Amino acid sequence: MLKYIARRLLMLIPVLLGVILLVFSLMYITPGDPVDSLLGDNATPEAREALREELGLNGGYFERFFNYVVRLLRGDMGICYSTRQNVATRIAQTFPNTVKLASFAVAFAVVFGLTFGIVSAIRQYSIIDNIVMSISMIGISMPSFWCGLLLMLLFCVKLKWLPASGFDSFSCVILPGIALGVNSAASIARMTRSGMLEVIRQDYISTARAKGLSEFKVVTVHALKNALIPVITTIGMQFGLLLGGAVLIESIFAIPGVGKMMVDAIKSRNYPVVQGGVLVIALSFCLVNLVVDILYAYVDPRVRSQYK
Amino acid sequence: MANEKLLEIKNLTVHYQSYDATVHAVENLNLSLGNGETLGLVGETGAGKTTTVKSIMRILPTPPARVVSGEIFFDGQDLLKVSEKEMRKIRGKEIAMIFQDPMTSLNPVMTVADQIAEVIRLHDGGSRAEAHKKACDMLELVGIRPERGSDYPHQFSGGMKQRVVIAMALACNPRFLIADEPTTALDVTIQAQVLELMKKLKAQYQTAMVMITHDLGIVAEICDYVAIMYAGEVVEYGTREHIFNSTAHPYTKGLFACIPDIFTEQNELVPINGLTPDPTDLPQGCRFNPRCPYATERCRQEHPENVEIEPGHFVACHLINGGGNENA
Amino acid sequence: MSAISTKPNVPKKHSKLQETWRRFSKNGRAVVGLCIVIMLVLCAVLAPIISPYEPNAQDPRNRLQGPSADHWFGTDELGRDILSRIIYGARISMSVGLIAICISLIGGVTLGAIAGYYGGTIDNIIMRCMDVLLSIPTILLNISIVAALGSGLQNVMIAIGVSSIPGYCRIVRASILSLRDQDFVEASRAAGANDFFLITRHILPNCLAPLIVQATLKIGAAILSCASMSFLGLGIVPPTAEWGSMLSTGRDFLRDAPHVCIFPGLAIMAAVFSMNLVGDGLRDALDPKLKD
Amino acid sequence: MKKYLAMLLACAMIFAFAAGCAQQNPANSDEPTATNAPTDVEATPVQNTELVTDGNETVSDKDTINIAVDREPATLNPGGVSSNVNEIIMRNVLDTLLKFDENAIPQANLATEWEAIDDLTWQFKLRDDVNFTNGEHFTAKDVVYSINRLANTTTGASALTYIDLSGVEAVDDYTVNIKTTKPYAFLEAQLCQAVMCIVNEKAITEMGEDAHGRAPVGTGPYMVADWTAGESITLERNENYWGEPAKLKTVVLKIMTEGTSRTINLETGDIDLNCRLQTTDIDRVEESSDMYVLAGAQNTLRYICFNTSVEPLNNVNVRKALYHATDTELIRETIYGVKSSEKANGPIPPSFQGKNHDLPEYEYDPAKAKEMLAAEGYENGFEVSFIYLANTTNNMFAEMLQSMWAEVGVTLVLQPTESGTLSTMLNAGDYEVGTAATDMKLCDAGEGLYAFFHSSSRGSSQDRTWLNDADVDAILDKIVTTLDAEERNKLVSEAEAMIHDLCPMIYICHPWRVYGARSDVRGLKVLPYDMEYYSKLYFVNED
Repeated sequence: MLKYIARRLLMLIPVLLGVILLVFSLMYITPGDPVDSLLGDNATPEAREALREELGLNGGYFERFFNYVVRLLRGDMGICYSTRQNVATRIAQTFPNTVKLASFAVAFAVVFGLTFGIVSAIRQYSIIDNIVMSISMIGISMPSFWCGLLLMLLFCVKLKWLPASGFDSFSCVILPGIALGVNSAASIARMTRSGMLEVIRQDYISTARAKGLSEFKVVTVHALKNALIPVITTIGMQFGLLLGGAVLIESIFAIPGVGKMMVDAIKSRNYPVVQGGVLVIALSFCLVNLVVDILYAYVDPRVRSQYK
Repeated sequence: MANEKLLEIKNLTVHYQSYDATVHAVENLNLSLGNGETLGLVGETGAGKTTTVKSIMRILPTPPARVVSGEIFFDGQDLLKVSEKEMRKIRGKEIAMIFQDPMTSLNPVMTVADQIAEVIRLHDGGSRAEAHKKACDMLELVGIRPERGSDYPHQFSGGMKQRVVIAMALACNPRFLIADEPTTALDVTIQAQVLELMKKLKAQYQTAMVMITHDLGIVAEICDYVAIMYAGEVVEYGTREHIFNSTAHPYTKGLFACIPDIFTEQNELVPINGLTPDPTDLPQGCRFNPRCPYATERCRQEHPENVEIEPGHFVACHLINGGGNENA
Repeated sequence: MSAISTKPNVPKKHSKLQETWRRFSKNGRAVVGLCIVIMLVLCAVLAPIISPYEPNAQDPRNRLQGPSADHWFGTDELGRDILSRIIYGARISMSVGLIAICISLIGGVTLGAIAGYYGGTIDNIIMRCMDVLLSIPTILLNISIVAALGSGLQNVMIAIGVSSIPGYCRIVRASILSLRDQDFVEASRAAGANDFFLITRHILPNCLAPLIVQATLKIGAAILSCASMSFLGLGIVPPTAEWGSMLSTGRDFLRDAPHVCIFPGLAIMAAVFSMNLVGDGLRDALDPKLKD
Repeated sequence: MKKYLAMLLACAMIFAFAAGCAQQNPANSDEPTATNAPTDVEATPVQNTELVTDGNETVSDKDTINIAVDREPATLNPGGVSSNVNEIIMRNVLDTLLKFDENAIPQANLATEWEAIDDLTWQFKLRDDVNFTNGEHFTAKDVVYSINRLANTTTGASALTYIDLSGVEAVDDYTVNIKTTKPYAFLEAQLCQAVMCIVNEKAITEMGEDAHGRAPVGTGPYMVADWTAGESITLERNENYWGEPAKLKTVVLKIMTEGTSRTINLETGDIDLNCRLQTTDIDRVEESSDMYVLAGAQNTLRYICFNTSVEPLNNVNVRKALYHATDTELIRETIYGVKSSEKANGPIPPSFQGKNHDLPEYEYDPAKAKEMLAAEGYENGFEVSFIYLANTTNNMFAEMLQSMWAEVGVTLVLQPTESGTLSTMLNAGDYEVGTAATDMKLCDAGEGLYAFFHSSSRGSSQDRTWLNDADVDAILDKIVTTLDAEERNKLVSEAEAMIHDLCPMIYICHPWRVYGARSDVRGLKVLPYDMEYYSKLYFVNED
């Protein structure tokens, strides 16, 4: 198993390098110059030149890319143009918020997704199954930002139960988490349902029934364990998608997360923050996928024996 | 009490209600079985064999399947009237079942010992360790090294998996075992080992058994009584000797004609022409008449009754009841 | 267990279409989806005729009015009629959806075909590039591309098109790998067919079904990405009526005039919803075993 | 059949929910529109910069106030990237030598008296009883260090354009000389700027720039106790403050970028003071009994600027025609709100000295505009691009302008741009029509006009019109060098008239700063420049 993990980690390197190259080039060809947005008021040309030098904006593409990568290897992601803090601390401040938001959303999605999926699989072709499937279809197509706005309208503006912005207390995470989690809950529900339907038809389920197990036990112990295996991969993928979706939800609920920081950084041409942010997000995305694959092997004995 | 029937099925009728048609899977079937006896249930696919045994265990998939009428007395108790909770106590304890395809009848994500221990703990109680130990004993009984108990199903061959299924079925030494074509999915050599094992265990535990098969060789080797099913009905019932030596019903004869006989020089087997009837609209009168070489007008009109042509040997065919069996 | 037919189902085009339509029309949900899609396309095409007002006609005096008799969906922050803007918005969304899909189909299929067919280092390089694209969340990728190329309709289309190339590339590569060493491919290669002919004539038709399904589902996703980008203020340049930007401007008036936000959101959802329904319907109709 | 039923049921639920929200809304709020029914536009809006009370209130012992600000400062070091929130906090934590009073006249602060000993050098006498929060004693050395330090900060260097660093020296512990490169009438105003706050060398060297930026050591009434990124900044009272001690012990500045949530938190009482009440919520706050609104003019001006160096905008008649084609009052009323802005005519805010109050008005008259354009040979109009910072208000602003100018045949191509690119294009003059809201920081009309319209300031971030007119330059040069205020003001109003005739800009309005406050908050006074004295705030008991 360790050999497999090592190999997967090694394969990460080229991908991350590719990510850095792609984002660096995109930022390089972006018009507009961050110095201007910084030196707003009547900056003299020399001050402008001095700042360009300090931020390392002179020099050709390869030169800048080369010393960016060299500094990166030493763990220095460069400094954020506006606050002059180094990017690592900026990300360290904001990344936990996005992770908190994404994990709440995943938890919400898994809990609701699984329950709805299982219920509609057991009660197939009943009215409940149809309603759940229609709602999950709507859930998938509902834009997360619009859903966020509706929730904010209902719970913050009209009913004033939950705070509309900020991120200090737990109650601030609920609404954005749900808004972010709706899409994933819907797709997990559909995935669980088709997984369960697939499993319930298997012979070992009738064996289990023939053993005299109660319907509840048959479903929870035997059917669910087998149906969950494909669902784990979707949960892993959902976590990755959530990192992307968080960008929108954070800008609605004004959550100081990586997504919002990235959008502002792209707008104000804050290159190091963009590059650092995308790198961290891509890295966590790949790590989550790796964890999911390992989990997959752990849960499914057939796969585990291949890796032993 | 000795010849008191352990199992008695009285004109059982089961239909499958699909979207636009009803499938008459089983039509008022009558069967009975004594303690320790083995009944062979023979018939082509779609004759309703699996539906019958599943209705005994009451694990028919309820939305489409429906038991229209009939009673199933087991040990004097009508299983169809019993509450679900009560039924669960019987399943696995009193009646056990072995399924056809060993490849898929074991849960792939649970160790073999756990799956056996599960049924033991369910019915005989005891701690987890005791159940586990008993499960290993069962594995040893069926010829599998106990330490392999912690392996997963995918690490066993087809034959070994069937042994595990048998071990699981007999874990709570049930009084009645249903085997739904246990060896069809196995190749011949493994088949012989598994049958040998079942015969040994049957003798050791005095378990009554219903063996579903379409392989007459197995019937000859292991069954005391034989019931020939066709299109949801028992057309001929009798002891092994009756069926093999004094075959009466044309369909049974047709079945035997399909097997190459080692002693006679035959260059061509005589197949029964045609296919089993469409269960949604069964033919009038005797169900076999479209394919029966001796079908008369009466066969096409009137449904034949079950007649005891000799003690313990019943046949449902006008030919036999009406005229003599000159062209048997 | 039905024997897996080695004979490829290279069908007569005609009957396959009919058969697909027969199975598709039996599926109730898919038909509902198709009706909504047709309605949206009609909206887009006949916008000038059916929209009650000029989309950019401003009337600041009575702005932010709730839904009323003469303005069914009410008016927005500059007094423009929301219903007409949604109808015109359909044009943007539909065209973005379709053209972005074409870009990603062309890109994805060619890359997938090359990677799948030739394998070896090319395959490795292409797949690593796809991994790179896939490991960056699509929304961030789209934003960076638009920031680099500048906002505006056709840059948005390019961004969405490029960022969904990996999806198609993987499907085509997977089906090519499975078909490449099938007998009929060997046979036609033996008959002297060159690679291009082989790929276009034999291999691609066989992975048509998953591609069509993925395309319909992805149109919905493209509409959603376009809306999200203009929601962040990076997509379509005002004053063109686009659902995402309407939703974003409506945000400031959420309290007093929620209808400014609600109706564009509903329009986005309806479009994506119907596309998903059609996609699901097609998947069941085209190839039942594709049901994930 | 069941499938259809379930589908329709689900859709119906969603529509019902959506319609419910839309319907329910008009019912409960009495007027459907955000800003109330359009009052007759001409009525001059009434400014209420301070709450007048009947005086017999008892001071409550509540000692913490929650204030909502609309953005998070990047750093609190003088010379860092600045926004108005930065400057407000800096002025409450650090001190400058001089300080503006209510009508923007520099008054004593850390410096007690000062005088120009010759036309290039000023001498300041400093207070001798001031200490920094880290215990260091405040001396002239700190003044010299603070000014020299600005030379190598991101935005500080530009504040030293007129200061000759070699001439900044400490005569003794409590007197300091500051020399200017040429006679400069606005040094006093410059020393009131937040960038000129006095910091302590020992503190900065020990803590390092970054750490100091997040918890500056100063001499002000408050000091930064805690700063949680993205959430809040907490200020504690500086117990040994040299001046009148602050009334409240703790001030919590909560960062809320969304206008709607600032108002909601004000209503629920989570915050006591909302420093940026959005225009759409003014009526709601005014009507409720437990909140009140304060609004006052600022030194900011919202305008549309022509790049006078570009075809066809270099033709003054074309510019005048476009001014006539713009209904500035409708824009002001729709976007900036009648109750939170004031009509503008001319670049100088009305409260400033030297403002010329009888400038001719370019009234809204599309027919006249069309005529003038035809006279200039543009009868079928022309196309011109409009560049602005991309946000929802500006989008609305741009779309209104576009439809107004379309009526006179001028096609306006909208170019919403990000802050990064916008400054580059504006500074490089690579635009035709633009919009911005710059403010006259030094609160002195003369300096403002110089920075806006003098040909030498082209390319700077203040000059948006690229005006290049000899006699305008001449009068502006004279203004900057005349030290006598009286004469300077006369020149200023004369210059404003001359510039107004060249019509380089369309003046939309002077946006006001609008505050929403809980009914028990007292001591808030709206000042014409970005300055809030938290030390004066206190609570009263409500009977």
